[in-house]
Amino acid sequence: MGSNKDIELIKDGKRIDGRDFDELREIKIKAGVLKRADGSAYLEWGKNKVMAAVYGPREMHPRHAQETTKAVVRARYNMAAFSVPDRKRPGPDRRSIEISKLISEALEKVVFTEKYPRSVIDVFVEVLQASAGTRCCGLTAASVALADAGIPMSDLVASCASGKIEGQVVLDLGKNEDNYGQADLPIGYIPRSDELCLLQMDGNLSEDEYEEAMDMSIEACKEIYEIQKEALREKYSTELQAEKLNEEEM
Amino acid sequence: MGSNKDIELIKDGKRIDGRDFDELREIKIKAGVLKRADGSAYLEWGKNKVMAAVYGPREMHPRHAQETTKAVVRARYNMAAFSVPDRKRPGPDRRSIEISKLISEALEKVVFTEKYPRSVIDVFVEVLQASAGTRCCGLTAASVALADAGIPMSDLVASCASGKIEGQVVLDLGKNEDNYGQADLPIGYIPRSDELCLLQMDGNLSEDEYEEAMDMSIEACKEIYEIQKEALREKYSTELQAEKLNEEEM
Amino acid sequence: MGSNKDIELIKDGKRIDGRDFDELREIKIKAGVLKRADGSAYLEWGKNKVMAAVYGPREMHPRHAQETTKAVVRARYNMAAFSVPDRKRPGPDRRSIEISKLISEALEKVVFTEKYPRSVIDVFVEVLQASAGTRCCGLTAASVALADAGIPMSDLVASCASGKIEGQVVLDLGKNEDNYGQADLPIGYIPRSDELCLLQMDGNLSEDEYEEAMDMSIEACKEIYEIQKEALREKYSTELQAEKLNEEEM
Amino acid sequence: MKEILSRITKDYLYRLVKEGKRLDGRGMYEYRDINIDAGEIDPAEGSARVKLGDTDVYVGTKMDVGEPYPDTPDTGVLTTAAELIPMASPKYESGPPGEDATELARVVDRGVREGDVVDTTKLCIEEGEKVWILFIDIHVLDYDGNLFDAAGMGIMAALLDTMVPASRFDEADEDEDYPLPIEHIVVPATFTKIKDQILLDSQLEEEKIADARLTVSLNENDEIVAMQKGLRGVFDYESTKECIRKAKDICSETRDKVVDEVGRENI
Amino acid sequence: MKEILSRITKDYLYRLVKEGKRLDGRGMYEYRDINIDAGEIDPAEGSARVKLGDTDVYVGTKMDVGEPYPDTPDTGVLTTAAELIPMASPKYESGPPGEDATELARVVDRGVREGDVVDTTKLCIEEGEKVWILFIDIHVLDYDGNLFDAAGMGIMAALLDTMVPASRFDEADEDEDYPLPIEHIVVPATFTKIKDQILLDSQLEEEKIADARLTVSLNENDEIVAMQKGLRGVFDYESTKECIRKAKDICSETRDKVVDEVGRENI
Amino acid sequence: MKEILSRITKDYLYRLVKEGKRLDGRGMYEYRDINIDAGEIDPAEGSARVKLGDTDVYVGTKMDVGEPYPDTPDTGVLTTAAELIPMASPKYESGPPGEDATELARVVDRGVREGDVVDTTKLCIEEGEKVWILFIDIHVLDYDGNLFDAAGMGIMAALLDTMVPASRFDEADEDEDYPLPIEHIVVPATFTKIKDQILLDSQLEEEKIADARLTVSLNENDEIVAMQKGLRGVFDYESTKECIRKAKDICSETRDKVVDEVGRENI
Repeated sequence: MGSNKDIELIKDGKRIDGRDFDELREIKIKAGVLKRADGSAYLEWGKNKVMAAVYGPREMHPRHAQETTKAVVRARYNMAAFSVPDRKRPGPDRRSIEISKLISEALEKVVFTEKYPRSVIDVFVEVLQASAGTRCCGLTAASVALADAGIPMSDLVASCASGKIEGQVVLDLGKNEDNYGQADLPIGYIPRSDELCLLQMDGNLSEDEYEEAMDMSIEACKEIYEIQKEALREKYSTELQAEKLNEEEM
Repeated sequence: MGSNKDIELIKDGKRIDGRDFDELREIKIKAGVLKRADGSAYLEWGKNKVMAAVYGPREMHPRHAQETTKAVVRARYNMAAFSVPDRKRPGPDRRSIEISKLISEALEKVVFTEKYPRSVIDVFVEVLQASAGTRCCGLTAASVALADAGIPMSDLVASCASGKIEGQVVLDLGKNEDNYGQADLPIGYIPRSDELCLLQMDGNLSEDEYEEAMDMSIEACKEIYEIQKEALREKYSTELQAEKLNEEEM
Repeated sequence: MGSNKDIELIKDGKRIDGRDFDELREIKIKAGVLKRADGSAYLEWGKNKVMAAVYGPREMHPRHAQETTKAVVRARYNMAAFSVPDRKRPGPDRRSIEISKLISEALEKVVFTEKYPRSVIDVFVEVLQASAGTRCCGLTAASVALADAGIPMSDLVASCASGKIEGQVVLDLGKNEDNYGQADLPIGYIPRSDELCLLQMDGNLSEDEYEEAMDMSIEACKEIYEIQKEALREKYSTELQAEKLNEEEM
Repeated sequence: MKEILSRITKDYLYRLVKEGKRLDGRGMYEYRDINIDAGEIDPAEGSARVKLGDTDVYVGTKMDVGEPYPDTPDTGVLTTAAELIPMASPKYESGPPGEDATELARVVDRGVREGDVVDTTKLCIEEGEKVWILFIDIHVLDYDGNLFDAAGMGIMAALLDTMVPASRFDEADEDEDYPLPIEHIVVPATFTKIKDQILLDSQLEEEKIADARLTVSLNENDEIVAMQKGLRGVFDYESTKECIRKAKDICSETRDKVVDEVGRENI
Repeated sequence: MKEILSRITKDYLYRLVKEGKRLDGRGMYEYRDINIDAGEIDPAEGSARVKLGDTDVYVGTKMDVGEPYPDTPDTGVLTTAAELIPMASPKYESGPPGEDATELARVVDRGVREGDVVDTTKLCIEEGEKVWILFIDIHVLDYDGNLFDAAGMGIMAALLDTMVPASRFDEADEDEDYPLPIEHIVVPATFTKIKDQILLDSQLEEEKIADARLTVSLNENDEIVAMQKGLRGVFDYESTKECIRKAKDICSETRDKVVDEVGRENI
Repeated sequence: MKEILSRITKDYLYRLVKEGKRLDGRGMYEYRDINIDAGEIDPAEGSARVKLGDTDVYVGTKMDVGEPYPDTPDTGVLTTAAELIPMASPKYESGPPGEDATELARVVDRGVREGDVVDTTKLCIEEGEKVWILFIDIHVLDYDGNLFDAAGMGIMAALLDTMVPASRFDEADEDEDYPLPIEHIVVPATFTKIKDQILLDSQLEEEKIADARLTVSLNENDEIVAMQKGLRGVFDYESTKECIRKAKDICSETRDKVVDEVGRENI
């Protein structure tokens, strides 16, 4: 909610990019796109382009950060220097430190960490092109990458934001809506258990608006969940086909 | 001494704050003020407000800094960002690195470090409000905090500075005297053994002036020593009273 | 290669400092000049003044950088703050990180590293006065320092650069030639095996010019090799003399 | 580094919580003793010390004159930093702020920023050239749980206590310093979830066994201006609604405490 | 940290190389599949993604207006940085660029700088006062060998793709942004020496057993503009000549690929 | 990291000291050979190399034009840095200055600053706008004890050797550079206490068993301008007086040595 300039964000009951109030931007996810990583996922969400990769479970360094009874999920969210209009200086800033912490915390709940004591599961989120909502992109892609890495999980985490523009609660803020809107409410949602593993809000919401926004976000997360599962199915079917082809060739 | 501007520091045989040449600013010390720390002391000295805390003896990290035959006394002197007129940027600067080293060295002499090989005794000095003489405040408060932590010691260290303003040797420079004076001579003094465990000087002193200043400082340290002991006595008597009350209630 | 300003670098078939195209600046090397280091060499090359020192083989810290089958040669190239016209800020910059890496790699080839598993051989190069070609100075001095430290080596490394000014290939660029020339080609050369252990080029060279420059550099390295050996001989003869004197005194 | 409790202590604490009880006998939605002292630090433009039980936090503000951000040429700049100094807890280490300090600073900063607490447009001196820079520094001396609320109250009190040092920067005649322009009073309420029980203002031992944390910051109109879920556990949607409902009364009381202490009503 | 192969894999690789064969059946001087996509990143002034087999590198350019260096008051400033992020390889760690990333950035930077790829004199806006600053950022997502060539091609493509954002900085009217002035097309060819065999574009496994590396950057006139020997092994003089000769044909082909992809001929 | 001596060496050293003897036969208040070479470093504005026995220290000065501090608009800026590079001792490590280097720099800096060695008011070019910045860099190449005195003499010699580079900064015509305005000649004398014995200029082995260190800096009028007690031991008051008395003769001699070497009398 950067600024309060008077920018028209709603016209004729539609948003400036033509979306309905409860409409997501287009989301595409592809699992298993990197060779070196143990698991990976590439996501495009509106104009966002985000890569997530997973390494592990592997030995935790430094040792004093090991936990004796479980694995630690350690996410690192990073923006490429060229991902934003004003060049982002390389290295972590306070914003990315906080987001990395939140993504780590949101993912740990769905991973069966107790299977891998003293280990770390590293999750890397690289934002290649940023256009509002990158933490939701990162969390959504990261849970696909975890599954792609074969990490045992109770469920995927789906993530998305809703917010308020010109007094209207809307889903999945676009870039201008984020810059000139009145509230932003990103969540991370675990569909099977109906729980919130990420929840932030800033701006200005009444109690009623909060509920309207949350209802919208939770519905959207269920949609996103389907896209995540589809990405994983496609990856496996490709692999199966590849295996079949191999067998036929033999 | 910071600057040579012509500022009147002595008027009618008195200093600008009304003190005599050999008069200390008011000093108040309270021992045992923090819950988490093993020992602590809060000190007000003129307009200075300083907190000291002690943790340990505890295991020394990193290991290669351990000493096999004794504990290391490791002091960290730090100024809060808001403790000075121009905001102090967080983190150690060269001045605080040097003061931390000097306080560590000054305290180690009175601690029976040989009782705790491979350990560290951490001493933290936080300056909340600074007004000339903070290193003396820190060292004075720190030795009370060490005693409050129950660390075996041969004596307390009392610390204070003398200096020169308008050619006159005076005790315990105030802020303007520090900024516009001609010399500053802080010492750390161990009353029982009559030894100097901290000694710095900068400015300009003749041999005679050095002796005049030192005589003043050593006398003042003896006064401060009484205030330190009183603070510890008060702490213990409060504790004793509390214990008595407990017993009566039972 | 810094700038393209029109500065006359060749006049009447000679270079601005009076040298022929294939002429080195004067080089002086003295081995064994520091007390603390295990080996050392001081080199003056034209207006360059460079000190090299060697410590080791000694235990490698941090441990995870140890190699189980051999010693690591770890060079650190550093410029003193006052070694250049515009004060150099202390600490490694990208240029010195790269040069340190190249010197490490160039030296490792001639050291019998397999004799000292898990060890490190530290090589420190300090540039006290810089005047074009400091990496060649550093590498040349460092291999003398290694020999002075008694490290077993298959050969010394000799290093020098050639380049192009005003379309003419010349040896050992001086400061202005470096600033206003068209190409710079530093090499590290192992005389006995006739191999290149350092090779960099930047600027603009045709294939023919490359060969002309390399021929020049290799010849020059053979000259430098003799100066290196002479420096070591002188050190040893001085030591022998000293020993003899000692014996006579006894 | 998470602090560790013995098995026995943990079991005892879980049992207490299950019975709806707390270590110190408080109610589930009751604060420990709150002590706020504003204006104790002379060199600061504004300051407040907050004691929440044994948790002890200083907040100080400093102001400087500087350039505005290019995209907001007519508004002052606000920046919040937190230091979890090793004095405050055996688990804190020296060095640059870690992720805990960063989260603390950013969460309470958002309460102030998104809650429009300070009218930053009034901190413009010369559009595009000169604005006031407001530094808020949180200094934790004793950490006994719930830093978020202690820091949040402290910031609000310190801001109310802040005088813009216009005369020191030659932007006004002497004695023409004026109070920082405040638009809204925002305070946080931080809830902790232990198993299925939710409680306010957890003290250290309770924090150590907590599954999840939820901070809700409200302004004087009961509008939500910032929220943050923390820790590795989850909340269900219903519980978050319940926390918001509870927060209304809770924040109303702490808002009054803050305003009373500073004694500044004309905001 | 050098990555380690098992004894058996190593021996197998050495045997292959000795027989003049490669793991994936390529010829000694043959590239893996090269895929270059320019212009994929909107916020960048120019961008390119290069896939060299499974090696995956993004290069983006950003431009800003700033002051020139005092000794070159009439030329723009060019700066190259590389990040070997831990996503790309299990051996990379978070933190400031290490010596590998620094060497990579500096070698490809020299190709651009010493090869006069960009006409930096045209990046002067006001002599001694205002020039364009060009940032080139190399972001490696997947490291499967030969980063030097992937980054080198990526930079060349990204530079050809770059539009100077004159209108955004009020240095021109809207829609008057113009292509970055390019003088030369420079690409590197990186050779690896394993025992006595020299090969182009080594993939990761080959790199792991490599003795030495030689990068040769040529421009469209077959002039050498930058060279760098890497790793702890050596080259003999004759081999370096051979590499330069081979590089002429190789670079000619990759130059064409880069220019074709970007579709910009008027340089 | 303190360097460690074997028990036997220690005992031997203690015995020597007790008998009033030193390893190299010197008297208790006698320096090792002092060699000062000024002006050896061309790019520096001034420089000096000091060898104190085998201790080998370079000091160089550089000057730049910059802004004064707001509270001293009419005086130049002086800044001293020391690097204890790992070349000089097996115990030094690469990286930013540690507490030893910081103490060294600050103690000798205070000698210069508090002793009014440089007339910084003459380093003002334009009040409040432009002043000379003087950088003093201490570079230790070989550490064999007593860095304080080596660095202190080196700084004094380097300052006397310094020419203000006015022409390079277009603040004067060519050849109108002038000597740095020097007001006082200050040198330190550093005493070491081993058990009850006090000695001057301890070499490394003596430093290793030292209890305490006392540096006294005097000017040409025998005025004390800086003092510093170091290490974890103590001094009694009487000993400090004795050190000051001894320092008068000692500093007088080293002052002469410094001034003679630089050959500049017109200070």
